Amino acid sequence: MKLIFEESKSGRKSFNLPKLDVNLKNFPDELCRSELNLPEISELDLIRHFINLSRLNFSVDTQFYPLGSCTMKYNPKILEKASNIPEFLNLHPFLSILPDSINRCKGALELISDFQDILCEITGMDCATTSPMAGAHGELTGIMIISSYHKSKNSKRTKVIVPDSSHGTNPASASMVGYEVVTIPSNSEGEMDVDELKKHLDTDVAAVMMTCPNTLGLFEKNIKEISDLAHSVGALMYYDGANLNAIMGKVRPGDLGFDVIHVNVHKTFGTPHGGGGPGAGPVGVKKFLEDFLPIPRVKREDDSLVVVSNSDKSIGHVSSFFGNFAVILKAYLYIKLLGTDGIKYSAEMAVLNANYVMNRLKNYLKLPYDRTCMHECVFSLSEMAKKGASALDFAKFLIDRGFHPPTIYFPLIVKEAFMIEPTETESMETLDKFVDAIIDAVKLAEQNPEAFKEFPKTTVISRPDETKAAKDLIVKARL
Amino acid sequence: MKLIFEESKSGRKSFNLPKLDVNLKNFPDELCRSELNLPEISELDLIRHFINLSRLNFSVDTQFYPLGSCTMKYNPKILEKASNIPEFLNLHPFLSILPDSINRCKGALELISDFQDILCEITGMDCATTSPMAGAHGELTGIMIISSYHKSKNSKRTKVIVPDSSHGTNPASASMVGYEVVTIPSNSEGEMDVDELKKHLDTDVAAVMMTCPNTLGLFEKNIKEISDLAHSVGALMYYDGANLNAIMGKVRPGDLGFDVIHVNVHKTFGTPHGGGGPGAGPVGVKKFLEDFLPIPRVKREDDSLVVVSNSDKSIGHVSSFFGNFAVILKAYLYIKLLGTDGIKYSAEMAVLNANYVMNRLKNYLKLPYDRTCMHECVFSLSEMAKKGASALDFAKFLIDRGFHPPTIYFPLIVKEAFMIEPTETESMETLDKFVDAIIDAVKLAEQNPEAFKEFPKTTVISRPDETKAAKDLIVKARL
Amino acid sequence: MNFCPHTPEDIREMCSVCNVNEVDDLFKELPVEEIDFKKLGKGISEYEGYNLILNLARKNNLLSYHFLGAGFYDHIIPSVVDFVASRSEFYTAYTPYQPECSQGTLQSLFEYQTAICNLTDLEVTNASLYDGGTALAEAVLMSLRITKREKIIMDKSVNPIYRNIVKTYLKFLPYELIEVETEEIEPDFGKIKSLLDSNVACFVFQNPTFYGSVHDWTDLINFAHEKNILAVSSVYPISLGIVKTPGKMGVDIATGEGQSLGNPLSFGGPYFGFLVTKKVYIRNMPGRIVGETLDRNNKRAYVLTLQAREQHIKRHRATSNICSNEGLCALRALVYLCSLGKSGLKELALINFSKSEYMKKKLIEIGLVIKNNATTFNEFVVKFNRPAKEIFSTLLSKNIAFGIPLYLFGGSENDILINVTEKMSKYNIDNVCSILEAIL
Amino acid sequence: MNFCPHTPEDIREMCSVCNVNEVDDLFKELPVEEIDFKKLGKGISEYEGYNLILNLARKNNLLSYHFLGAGFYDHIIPSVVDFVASRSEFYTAYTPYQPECSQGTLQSLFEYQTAICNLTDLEVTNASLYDGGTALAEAVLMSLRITKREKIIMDKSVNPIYRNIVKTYLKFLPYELIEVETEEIEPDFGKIKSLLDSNVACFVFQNPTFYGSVHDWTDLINFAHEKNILAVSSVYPISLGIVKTPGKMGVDIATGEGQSLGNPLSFGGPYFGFLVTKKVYIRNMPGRIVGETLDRNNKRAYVLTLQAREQHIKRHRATSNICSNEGLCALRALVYLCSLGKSGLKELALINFSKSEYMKKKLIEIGLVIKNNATTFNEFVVKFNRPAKEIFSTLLSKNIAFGIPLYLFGGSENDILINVTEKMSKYNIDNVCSILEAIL
Repeated sequence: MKLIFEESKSGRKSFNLPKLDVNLKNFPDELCRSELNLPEISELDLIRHFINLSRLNFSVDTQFYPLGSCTMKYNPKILEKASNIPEFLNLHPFLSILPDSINRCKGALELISDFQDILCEITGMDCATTSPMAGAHGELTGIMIISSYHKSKNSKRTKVIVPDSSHGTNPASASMVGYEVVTIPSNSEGEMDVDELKKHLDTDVAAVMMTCPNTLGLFEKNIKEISDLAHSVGALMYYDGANLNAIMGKVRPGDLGFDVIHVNVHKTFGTPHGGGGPGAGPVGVKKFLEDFLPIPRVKREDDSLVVVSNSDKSIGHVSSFFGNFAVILKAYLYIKLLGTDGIKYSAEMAVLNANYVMNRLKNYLKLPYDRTCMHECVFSLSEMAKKGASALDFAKFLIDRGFHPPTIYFPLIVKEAFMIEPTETESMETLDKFVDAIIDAVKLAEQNPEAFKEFPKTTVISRPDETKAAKDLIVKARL
Repeated sequence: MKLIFEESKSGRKSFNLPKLDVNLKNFPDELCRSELNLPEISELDLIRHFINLSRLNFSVDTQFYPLGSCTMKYNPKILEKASNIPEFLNLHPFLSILPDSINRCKGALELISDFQDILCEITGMDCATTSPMAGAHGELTGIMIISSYHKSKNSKRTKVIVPDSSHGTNPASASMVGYEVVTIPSNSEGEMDVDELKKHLDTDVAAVMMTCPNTLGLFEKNIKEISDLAHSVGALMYYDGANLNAIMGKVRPGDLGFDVIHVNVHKTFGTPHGGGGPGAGPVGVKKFLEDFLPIPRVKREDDSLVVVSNSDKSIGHVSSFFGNFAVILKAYLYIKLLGTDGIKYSAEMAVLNANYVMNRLKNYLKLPYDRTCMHECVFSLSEMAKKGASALDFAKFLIDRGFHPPTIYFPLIVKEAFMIEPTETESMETLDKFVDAIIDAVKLAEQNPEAFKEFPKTTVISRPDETKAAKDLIVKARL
Repeated sequence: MNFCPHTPEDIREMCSVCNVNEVDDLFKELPVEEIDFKKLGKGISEYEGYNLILNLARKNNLLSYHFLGAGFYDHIIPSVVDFVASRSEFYTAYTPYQPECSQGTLQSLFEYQTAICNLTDLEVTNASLYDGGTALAEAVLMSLRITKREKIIMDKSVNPIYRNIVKTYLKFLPYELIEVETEEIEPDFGKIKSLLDSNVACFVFQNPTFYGSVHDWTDLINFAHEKNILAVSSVYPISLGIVKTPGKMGVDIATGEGQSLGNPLSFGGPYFGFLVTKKVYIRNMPGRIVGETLDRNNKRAYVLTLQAREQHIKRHRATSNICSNEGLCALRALVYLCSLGKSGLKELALINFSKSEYMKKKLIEIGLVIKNNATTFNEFVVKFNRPAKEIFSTLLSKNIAFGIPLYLFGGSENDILINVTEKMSKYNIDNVCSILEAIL
Repeated sequence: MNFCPHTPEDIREMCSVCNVNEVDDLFKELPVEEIDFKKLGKGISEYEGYNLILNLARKNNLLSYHFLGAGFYDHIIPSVVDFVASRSEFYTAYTPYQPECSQGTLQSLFEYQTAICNLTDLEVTNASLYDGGTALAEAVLMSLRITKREKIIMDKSVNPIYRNIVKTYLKFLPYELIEVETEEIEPDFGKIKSLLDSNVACFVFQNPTFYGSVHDWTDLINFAHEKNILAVSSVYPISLGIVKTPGKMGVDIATGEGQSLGNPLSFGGPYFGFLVTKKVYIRNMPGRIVGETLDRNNKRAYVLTLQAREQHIKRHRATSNICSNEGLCALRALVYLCSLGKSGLKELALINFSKSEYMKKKLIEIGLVIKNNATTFNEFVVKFNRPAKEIFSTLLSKNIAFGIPLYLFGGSENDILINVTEKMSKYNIDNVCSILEAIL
């Protein structure tokens, strides 16, 4: 498709502004910008451009999207409707701190406060903040809280421990707070190697960051022991909530010994991913860390809501207000719709779906850790790759069958990783069709692996040259 | 795609109802229905089904849709937003007639009243009703008004005159009001043959129904003479508003001598067609016909609005309330957005676009009436058909080029009619691409007409067997 | 503003292709008349336009809650309904004349037809009519075509507005319409039966009646069939979640107002009507019909079928003049019915019934009389000992619209028609009853 | 309710494939702990859920109108923006890792990148960051990476909330941040200049300033560049319809809050941040970048590029930890900018400027003082002769939020920051000024 800049024609226009009801003033010449190149296009052609662009995407609403580690579940339509209520949409965030204005936004503050409480209940934490605007931002916030806590104890710690199966955001976040990152290898069970951990655990360690279940989709059976070990040297336990969907309502990170947690609400709580965002990454902490939470913060005091805008111990602002409010609103409603039973049941069905896919496929693909998985399962396609059909090839094959491919080449510790997360909202029939397609791919890999190079054949483009992209670095239209 | 009934699985469910807060009562067995077969499906699978179904359609928002006689113009998105305001969406229509309730719906009544006034201003009429729910329903209403008028004069008239180029709805509507239909042939200019008309005009004639410009896209140059002739025998002039888009703001049917008019707001005034409806077909009349308008009717008396629910002379109810209110709302806003200048300019651009397409194509296709057209142009593909490429074949060819085909085989008086209505919202670039595609088709028809039988190749189905459909009469799923 | 994309250069170039100097040259055949627009002013921006509508919307003084029904019902609309209907590809398409690029519309209408047939236990239906009233009128006209008889018997417990529409459609035609008085508010079965002679094309009834009563009309229908008289009915589709169907009663042509199936009240429209009948009558049906067939590759496909009945082909001999219908509203109904599904519609009907029964009980407790002699579904008539208008006005001043006083339709001045849907909470029922108790 | 489709039979069959008796067997590795939910109750239906949110929404007591800005602006949002962003294919997709089935997202982000580069007259940008404050913090971190220096100079006329965010990001790292006091409310150019030594990585400013003043920073930037100091700025994108761009001033890294480009205020989010820089610094940028390339058939295609900078590959050595961004908000911005287009954004900026100038004039007429010494865009500081808090509270009681009293950010207790956008009518400006006149 043409770029919208290429469809532009001088003098065309889509939007009309209201008539100016005061005199037009000229802006001083010396402060004026020069020509501005934006598309000039009619409303019809604008709509056609974007509607037709949208049709080039796969999406949860149109396709099965089992992208591992991303929890691409169905997002109920009522959440979209609820997030479009004008009384929230048009609410200026400064009302939260302006004099006498708290009753102008009390519905919003009550929602945030309730959400924080419920999030604590689900995760086993004591206090929470909605400020972080994504999972990685929650990690950053959490590690800052941990750092501030240690500083408040005059404890100079320099290291953060992560397992080698961790999301890349974990070491990156720790690094942004100035920590040295220590990586612990996984054992043959796919879990953190406790003996190895013990070697590195000392009073230099500020925190151990864990995902549980981990990115192999496996529950860390030693998690309580790990928590105890960390606590014994004064380190705190950080829970990366990316995989909370697998255990919500079944066990609480707080009860497993975690001190700080973030939750990816766009994964766990029914808020769609928007092609990359927005998400939200609220953070929960145990009581002893409350004072370090970012500002501003909504807090219930006695029976009324207050906004804490100043706090000596707080890490300060990580976002301007209360994070991605409309995203939090959706997550809040989603949790309310599900209730305690629905939360637990969703985790159960997510795990059932992943195990079903794993069991149906394990005679066809290599399963590096052959045990009950949680919400996702990770295969290794290294043998297929040797035959000439890589994980990437499998992915492209699946596109032509109408499925978004699983995550490939992550986690890094599995060769030719092929990571399937079906989520709880998919039916058995959908899973069966997907499994059948993979089995077809396996057969094709055995019979005619060269055929894979042609896939996908049904899409608007096929196998773009990524090396060329990185070399040419054309990152805006050449007009 | 599967039918949604075929995706059903016993025990699945999409929507949840609120908890019952009173005791559940059993409905008497003897009045109970037996098993009800409706799909059982999750919300995700429901959404996927319908979103993917939608993607099998061509539509104005995704394609050029030059379907002649249908005025498939762009419908601004603000109209959709405005038609979703809860204070209108949730308004019960009975409030218009309940005691003391008029202030509960006065915004709605004011909108209807204003719309009626503006419609009169644009069409040159004196009074209007929004009750009719589509163009043909407006015709029916209009002819009923005419019949009631004649009866009130004790004039027994039995005939309605239509030209042979008329829409099928004209004779059908006249027939539903009990009239005999007399058809007048078109002359070599593509207009109503006045001499022929004179032969049939007598005091048995209740009305002459005209579309102007007519369905050949041609302005009836003798329209004032025709009006005078009709009026001279006491017949009334009925204006089929299907083609109002061509002349709005330029000339008013009321000034041309028409006594009754309906307007297809879903064609003329920016309300989308919804895959077949809903539209709206408000009717305007000259003052002397006011008392015959249907009830209920909104009327401004002095400075306040009243709802007329009883009227001796009225034809009675043609719909339950004020017609398709939300459609009228969109048409009203559309007219307000355009204003007088925009209304006129839209007609001008609609006519320019049609003439542009006509002129670019007339060296390639036969133009049975070679004169300036109005909003649409009609070609005859009879010569192409002789070569083996019919109007239907051309239509299917265009589908593969990403265009919705023009109207084919209408009007009936043109052989292999190919009727193109571009509308004013399309750009020159779009028209050029469309014209180029037709020129390609012409070339292909000359070189290899058999190739057409393969078109369309890019759609989910191709050349369905319509005879089989009419023979088998499978009109619901066989489950 | 306007929505025309042309730049001045475009217009010049296009005029030149058209061999004219300026656009106005294309309008030379029109009589020149300068229109003096007084009411419609200059165009406005979309922001101003939206605010114009918003300000009108806010002039409607809102109710706290209401008991209004009488054919037009306030049911919950699942969010998926709005979502599907807001897909551009559905709502900016035309009538599906070209099947290859309209399978979305065609298949969904085929599914809609299936759902309506299943709901009513009848065999064939079309892709929608305008509304419940005109659907009933079309059914009556259809019965006249089928039987070639001249008389219609219509029970007066049919919605009075629908009866008016039928009367409007018939009054220009040479047929006789006889309306049969009710006994109090219930149908007079004996009287109707006595009128069913061999000149009668059909008899017309509604179930549940306008007054909310549910009857089994099977016996009367059987009697009518013996005389080759057709049974034509109007039905409230939500009631069919639990109530015996027209098909099972033997109805020949069932019709109904589709609004309650996922369409908002919206001050009267757009709604849609459905008309569903026996297969033998399919060629007499008005409206578009979608049929299943095979394409050139033997793939299942959907097309508009039996178009030869329609006005664009048959002209004045068509089965109806209908052209545009209410397809998008029918799509909403389909999504609604799929969203609720088999068990959901039954559950919904039972909730309506249970809440309505609860309200009846509460009204009786405070000394009021329910006039229906029969089972009711979610609507009934309550009788006061003074003019209903007073009661209505008093409650309206508290922002409650307490049903439809029946004097508006020639009924007793003390009677009110009360509707209770799943949206009405026990709390509000209790509340209105205690207000009533205080003012009685 | 829940959104899981399985029937009991499905579950039995799937358990059998998994070789377990029941679903709980899959959770055997988890410590068994019954969770005692006290706050979160049973699930509710969507109707109840929507009403829950609606009731919360209605607890917000609405304003008649307001003059609130300070970085977060109330602009008109064209209807096409909501429409495009509500397309399922856009908003239920993930980050476009698989280019073949994500060209919709990828091409639109590429177009977004182009629009942002054109808007700022800079060369490269990413597919969005979280918001304006974190974008500024990321820019500062980027400047530290590029220069390998340790000191940051930040003007205090930068939005105080953004300054707080920068401070949060820096306080755990071994860098020195120096904030430079303003002279009254204008930047102290001399002071800033005096601090620019060879240890400085960047100096940070905002244009228009937090107080609304527009300056040409070119001279100072040229001075800084002589010392290889980077210029980092924050900019209000709507102002760029008319105001000299960061690129033209020589800024090295420009950032901004994208909210005003088609995103509703929504009580603080979701918004998005943009960061745009010179091509030479592209490898130091945080965030996703979309690049153009060719596919195997030499067809133009879009892909995520330079992923080696990112956390999922580079882990602790990544340019940032960012993973999810605010892609849908960036799409909204793109549609917004295309809808207004070249002339529209300029016109919009001039309307804002003209209305703001009108308000200044009216305030001066009633005897108030505008504190800005410089040209302002659509925001300025007005000084009262008594505490702003009183003025604010009086007007608030009339449902008008009259700007942001600056004592909240350590400013003078008599000053208020006033913002005027295209939404503010002359009528309302006149109205608030006459109220003010009466109470002064």
